[in-house]
Amino acid sequence: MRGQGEICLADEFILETEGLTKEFAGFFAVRDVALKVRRGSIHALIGPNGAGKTTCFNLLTKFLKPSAGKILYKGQDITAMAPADVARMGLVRSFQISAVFPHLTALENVRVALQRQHGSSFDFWRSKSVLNRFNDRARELLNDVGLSEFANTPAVEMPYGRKRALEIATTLALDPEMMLLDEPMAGMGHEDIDKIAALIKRISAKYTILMVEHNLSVVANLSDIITVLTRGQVLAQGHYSELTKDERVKEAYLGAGHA
Amino acid sequence: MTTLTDDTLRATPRAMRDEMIVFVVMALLLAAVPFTGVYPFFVMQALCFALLACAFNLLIGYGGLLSFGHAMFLGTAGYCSAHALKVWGLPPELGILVGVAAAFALSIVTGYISIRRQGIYFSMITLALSQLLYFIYLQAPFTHGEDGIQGIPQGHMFGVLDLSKPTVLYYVVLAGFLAGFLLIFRIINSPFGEVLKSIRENEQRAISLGYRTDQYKFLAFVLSGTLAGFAGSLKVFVAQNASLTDVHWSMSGEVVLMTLVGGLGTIFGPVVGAFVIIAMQQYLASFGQWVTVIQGSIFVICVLTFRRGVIGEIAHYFRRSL
Amino acid sequence: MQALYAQLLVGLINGSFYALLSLGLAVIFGMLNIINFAHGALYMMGAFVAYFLLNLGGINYWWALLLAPIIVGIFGMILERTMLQWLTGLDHLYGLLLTFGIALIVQGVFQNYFGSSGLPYAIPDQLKGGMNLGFMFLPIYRGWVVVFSLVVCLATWFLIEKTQLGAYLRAATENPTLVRAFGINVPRMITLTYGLGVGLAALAGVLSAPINQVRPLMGADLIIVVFAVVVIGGMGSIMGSIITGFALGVIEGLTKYFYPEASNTVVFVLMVLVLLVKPTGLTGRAA
Amino acid sequence: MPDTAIAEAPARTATGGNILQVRNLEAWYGESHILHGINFDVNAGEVVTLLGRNGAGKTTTLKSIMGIIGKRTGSVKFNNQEIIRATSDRIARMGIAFCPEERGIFASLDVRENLMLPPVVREGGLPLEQIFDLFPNLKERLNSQGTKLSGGEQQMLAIARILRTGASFLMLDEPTEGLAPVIIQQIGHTIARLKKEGFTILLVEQNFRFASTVADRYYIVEHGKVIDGFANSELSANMNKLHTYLGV
Amino acid sequence: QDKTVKIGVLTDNSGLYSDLGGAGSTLAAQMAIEDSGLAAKGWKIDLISADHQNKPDIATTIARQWIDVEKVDIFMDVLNSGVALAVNNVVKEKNSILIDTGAATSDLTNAQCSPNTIHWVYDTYMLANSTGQALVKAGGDSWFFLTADYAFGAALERDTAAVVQKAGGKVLGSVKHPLNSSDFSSFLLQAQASKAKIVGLANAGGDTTNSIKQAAEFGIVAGGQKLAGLLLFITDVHSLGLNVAQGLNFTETFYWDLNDGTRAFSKRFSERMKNKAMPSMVQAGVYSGLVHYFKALEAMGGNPHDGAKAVEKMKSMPTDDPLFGQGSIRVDGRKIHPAYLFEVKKPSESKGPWDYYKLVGTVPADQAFRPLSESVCPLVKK
Ligand SMILES: Nc1ncnc2c1ncn2[C@@H]1O[C@H](COP(=O)(O)OP(=O)(O)OP(=O)(O)O)[C@@H](O)[C@H]1O
Ligand SMILES: Nc1ncnc2c1ncn2[C@@H]1O[C@H](COP(=O)(O)OP(=O)(O)OP(=O)(O)O)[C@@H](O)[C@H]1O
Ligand SMILES: CC(C)C[C@H](N)C(=O)O
Ligand SMILES: [Mg+2]
Ligand SMILES: [Mg+2]
Repeated sequence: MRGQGEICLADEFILETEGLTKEFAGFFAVRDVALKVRRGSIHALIGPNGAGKTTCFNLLTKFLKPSAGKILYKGQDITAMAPADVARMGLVRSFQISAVFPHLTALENVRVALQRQHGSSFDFWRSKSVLNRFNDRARELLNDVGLSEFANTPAVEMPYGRKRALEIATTLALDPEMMLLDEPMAGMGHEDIDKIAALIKRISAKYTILMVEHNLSVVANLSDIITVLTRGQVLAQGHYSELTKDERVKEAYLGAGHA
Repeated sequence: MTTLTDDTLRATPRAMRDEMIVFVVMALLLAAVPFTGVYPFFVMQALCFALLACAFNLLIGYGGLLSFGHAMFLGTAGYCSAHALKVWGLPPELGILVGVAAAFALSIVTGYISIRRQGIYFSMITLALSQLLYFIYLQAPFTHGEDGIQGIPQGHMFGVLDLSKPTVLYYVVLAGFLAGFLLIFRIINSPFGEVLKSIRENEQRAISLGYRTDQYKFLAFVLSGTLAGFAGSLKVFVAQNASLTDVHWSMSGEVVLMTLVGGLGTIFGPVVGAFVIIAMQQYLASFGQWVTVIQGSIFVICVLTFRRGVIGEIAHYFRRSL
Repeated sequence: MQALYAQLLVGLINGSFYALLSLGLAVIFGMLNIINFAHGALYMMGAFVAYFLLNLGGINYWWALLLAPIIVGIFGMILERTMLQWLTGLDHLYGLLLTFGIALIVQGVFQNYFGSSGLPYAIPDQLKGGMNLGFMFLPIYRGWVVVFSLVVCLATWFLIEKTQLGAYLRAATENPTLVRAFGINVPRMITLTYGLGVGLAALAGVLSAPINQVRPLMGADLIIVVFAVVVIGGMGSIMGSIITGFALGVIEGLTKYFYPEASNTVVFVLMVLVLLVKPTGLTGRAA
Repeated sequence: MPDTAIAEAPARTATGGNILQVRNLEAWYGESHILHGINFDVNAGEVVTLLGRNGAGKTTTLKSIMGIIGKRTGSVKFNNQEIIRATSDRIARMGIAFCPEERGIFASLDVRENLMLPPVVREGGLPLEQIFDLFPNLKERLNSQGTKLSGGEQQMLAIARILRTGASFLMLDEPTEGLAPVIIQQIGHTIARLKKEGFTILLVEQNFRFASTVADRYYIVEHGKVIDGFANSELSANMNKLHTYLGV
Repeated sequence: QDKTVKIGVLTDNSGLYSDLGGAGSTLAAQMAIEDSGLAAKGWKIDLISADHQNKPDIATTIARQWIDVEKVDIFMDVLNSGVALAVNNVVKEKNSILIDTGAATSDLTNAQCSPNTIHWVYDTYMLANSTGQALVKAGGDSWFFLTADYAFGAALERDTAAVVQKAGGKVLGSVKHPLNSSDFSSFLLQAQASKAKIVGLANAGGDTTNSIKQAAEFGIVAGGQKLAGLLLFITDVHSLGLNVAQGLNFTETFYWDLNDGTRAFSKRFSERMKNKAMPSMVQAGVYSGLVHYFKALEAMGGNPHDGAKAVEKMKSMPTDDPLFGQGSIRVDGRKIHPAYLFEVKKPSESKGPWDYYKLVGTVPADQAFRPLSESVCPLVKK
């Protein structure tokens, strides 16, 4: 399937990188990566531990500064932007280690995200009851990720898997165009995995998703296209079925067990 | 860094109602002071510090930013108001305005420098800035160095309120305090306040949600600094002097103490804390040399036994947010 | 020009006190996460213990150099055991407040019994007198202070950064529960570490007794500057505070030469500049 | 800080004897009561897996055994010694090692120091070469700061460092989380080998597929209680149950 | 007539200056009350004391409260110039009384003089005048100043420099050091390099003792330069020890071993002090001031509770007490008495504890203080 991108129109790709490189004191965590993410697709980024997946995410969302290379988002060069501004353009991430506002309730967690978009977040002279108008939408989002009963629970008291779900709900609240999910299923129970997988599938109709995941069944079921990274470089790209046949991928990532 | 506040208590609509009730009770009690025989100057002074502590609390308790240089706003506003009143002969309301404006300007400058720093480094850069300012005030002629500006005229506010009458002064100060307090209360419970709290909780996450967190922290810093300045301007009328004490680092430390003793991140805590500390300074003064020992013991006991502060402990006991 | 050399040398001498004190503070902060406001009071106690040893027990300076840090260190460990240990896991602020309270109590008690103007402590005979260096008259005692504190600083640095014990300490700072679950008696280790930091303060106190008066408030005036040193060096960084300590002494020396009024302030100017350029101090790790 | 009063270790090769006995274990986080009476046994040389939904109390069980939960009651016997009151450093020195869920890599230590951190409690730990064979990534990154490692590398480090100590009873909390399939396979092999060498392993896993390749027995935890348990040989007969309990 | 009196001792109880005022001042006041014998004549005299922590704002708050709530009639001690000026304002506004025995600034009786205030013991003008002149006369004709960087230090330096120049000496330079420094080596090196014959210490308390001590260490005195402590108290000498302090010249208006009267008082005082210290001139001033105040009250037959009126009365009566001898209070509020130039004894000359000074000169009362002709005090009619 490589090369398909070249035939298509440039704006089919919502995100493109050229020669993206990140060096930590002589160690290349990401090296010369050219990534093209098609609008509306679920694109998986897989690879062995330490391959540079999270680093890639950090570069894309500007939490790290690239050593070299260029990032285009919706055709615009965002290489030099600040992280918050990238988020405002609709490119939003979740974290590998779960990131919630621990002492806010689930509802409030989601509301914080809703509030950003709808302004009024600098209004220090107004009562916060103006935020109540977000409650319905927030409940809806919590419901989507199966957290209805946790609406009034502080995030810190929620089980791990639920925190991941909450994080996704919060991210969705921003109504992003593209979501970067870093191991969204890590540490979840089976039921939750299925729920979240279904959720991702559902929302992918509206959003573009780039995700890192080690759970192969999830990757297999969800992703339209997969890029395999090793040692900071792209090793292969293609559909799951193709990649499982690729000896290099097997050796580097999947292991012998995967036929 | 663990959070300092008791976060098992969250603002729910019921909590807001509780807080309003307590506020009204507090306002009534304070309004009754002149009829009780309690010495009004003591209360006025405590009110000024209470406002300062509340402003400080806005930054630490809700923004997670521990400023170790809040005295600089108090002192700057104090000096500027004092100078305006005494040398330029401005009426009280304009004197206050001058002081508050100075604190506002100062908080913009210092906020711009310090806000990008995290945790303990933020504290330290605010401390360093306030020490620089201390040095400037020590050297600048208009502050009269160690002697301070003394004998400041109180004047007539709006041309009618004679501030040299203790009762009139008392109500003016009380009104100022209540206004400042309500503003802070509102800020905490505003959309802005919500964002601030979430930044305190997890700044990285807030950034990833698209918040330019520096701007929010900056606004919180400026609001806090300006309100602290307002406290400083009011204090000029009460103390009728402006001195280096108000810009010294130990004053910044005292504010931290007041807030902690009362209860960090509680709305009424700083007020109670300010009253406790000021009362301690006043009434322990007659214990002679043992003052510092007694004061020290109180801090030790506070930290070891009721760390949430007076109000924090009460709130925790009743499982209410106060 | 000669005067300038002299100022630099004198600066270095003061720097050794900053270095020793901030070193102890950095050890305590780095390992226990406590901002030890009582450091100044403990430094003062070191000097007083030396004074008592001499005047009540007839024990000379050299023994005091060994005994005072041990005695004050034990006092510190008692403090840690009875009070500070209850604060593990809480915000810095509580430790700061508690130690501030302790400092007030200790200073208050000493002031009650010994007044505030201070007691004399003589320079030991072996170190009396001075050398003419050409550009200045260097009291031998001051030269001794520089050399001795340099040695102590480097030894401490080695202990903490280069030994397994140091690794335990650093790890325990971050996650004491887990380190304990690896089989290390963390509470005891922490107590000993606090004792070490406090002992360093007391050592500085003994060193300074012959130079400064033995005064109850001798530490109170110093503590805030020493804090600044620790911050500039990068909170908790051992080497950072040693280098900054000595460097600050020299810079102060220069300031005293060119603009003496600002000599108490220059450290804060430095702090603002350093924090603006390097947000976590010269060698610090993220807060 | 050597603590000499250490209980005599079980002979590493002796399998079969009951090594850990948990009875009526209850535990609290502050006010909230999490474990409501956990009962189970582990025999020497076994791999036992705790399964259960998110929040069932698996991690809490391990932590309670390790002595790092503030309030706990009941009985935990290790080699017939009661350890419910013991402090965690004593427990560790009796030969129990713990690899926490959140990994617990130290930011202020480099990878080498992290690896060397846990003190050796007795002879017989894996030598460094073997550890590097298992986790080649670590060898490469030895001088990086601990928390600069990628998520998976941190997980490797967390496992690696307790293999060194010679503790013969390992508690691993979701060791495969965030690891690439190749590495998971390797860990599977490692566990098998450790078992052969006489280690006893108490495992908490969400990844049932992985657990089924290594475990001898399973216990199911729900709402702070062990509600069921069976051996690997009875697995197929119990698939239904597993489905209702865990949705596998 | 009302015969109740309340005395407030407002002092530094915990800080830098607590040895020379502090608890000793309170004791001195207590002794004055006991010695007055007024209780037997039906007077009821109360005494309270407080710590102003050297902070003008704390002091004014306490002062207001004392006047408004505690009904304090008279403030004693109030050392520290900044505090004194602030309290001076309050006392004037509320028509109370201040007898200041500790603050140095001569402004209290000059630009800031008040009908409610008496400055009892010493001031910067007098120190400069007496010590400065004496040293120049003794051949110390070139000076270098070490000055505490605040109003008090600056005033002391300015006044001393003027005296030195008037007497034909030269000022070669000066260096300002921050208040409460612990290290003076750099400043001393500069003083050394200046080659001035006299190094004038325009500072007080710990600053002075530390500079003296370190001067010895750096061989300043051994190198032939002489130190002049412009404001030194006996407690400072005590803490320095005679070894270091010997040979210093300075001015005080009271010394315990001056005559029978001072010795008798000081012995009684010292016995009641916790650390057996002899009284400083500040503490002695508290006693002396109160003695005179009580005389005025008796003369008025009761307490008018009117500060200006009582001060008026005090000014009209000559003063006489065993500690400061005979004297008077000028219209500007300046208490007039002789000043004594002392030199610190060598250890070999000292006969016992607290035997520290030998008298080397006396400035007569009429020459010791700023002449009224130079005064800008509005109370002085010209
Ligand atoms: N700040 C940093 N400094 C030095 N090295 C780093 C830093 N961040 C990451 N690395 C290194 O870069 C490599 C890539 O890390 P990254 O976190 O991107 O891996 P990953 O693909 O996300 O792996 P995993 O699946 O385990 O999460 C790793 O070897 C890691 O040690
Ligand atoms: N620090 C804590 N304070 C309060 N409650 C907690 C804390 N940690 C965990 N809990 C609660 O204890 C319960 C059991 O948690 P535990 O971590 O043992 O679950 P688990 O079975 O390990 O789940 P997972 O598979 O998600 O790791 C959960 O309901 C959780 O919310
Ligand atoms: C020594 C002190 C009692 C005088 C003080 N330095 C003052 O400012 O007046
Ligand atoms: Mg990763
Ligand atoms: Mg768990």
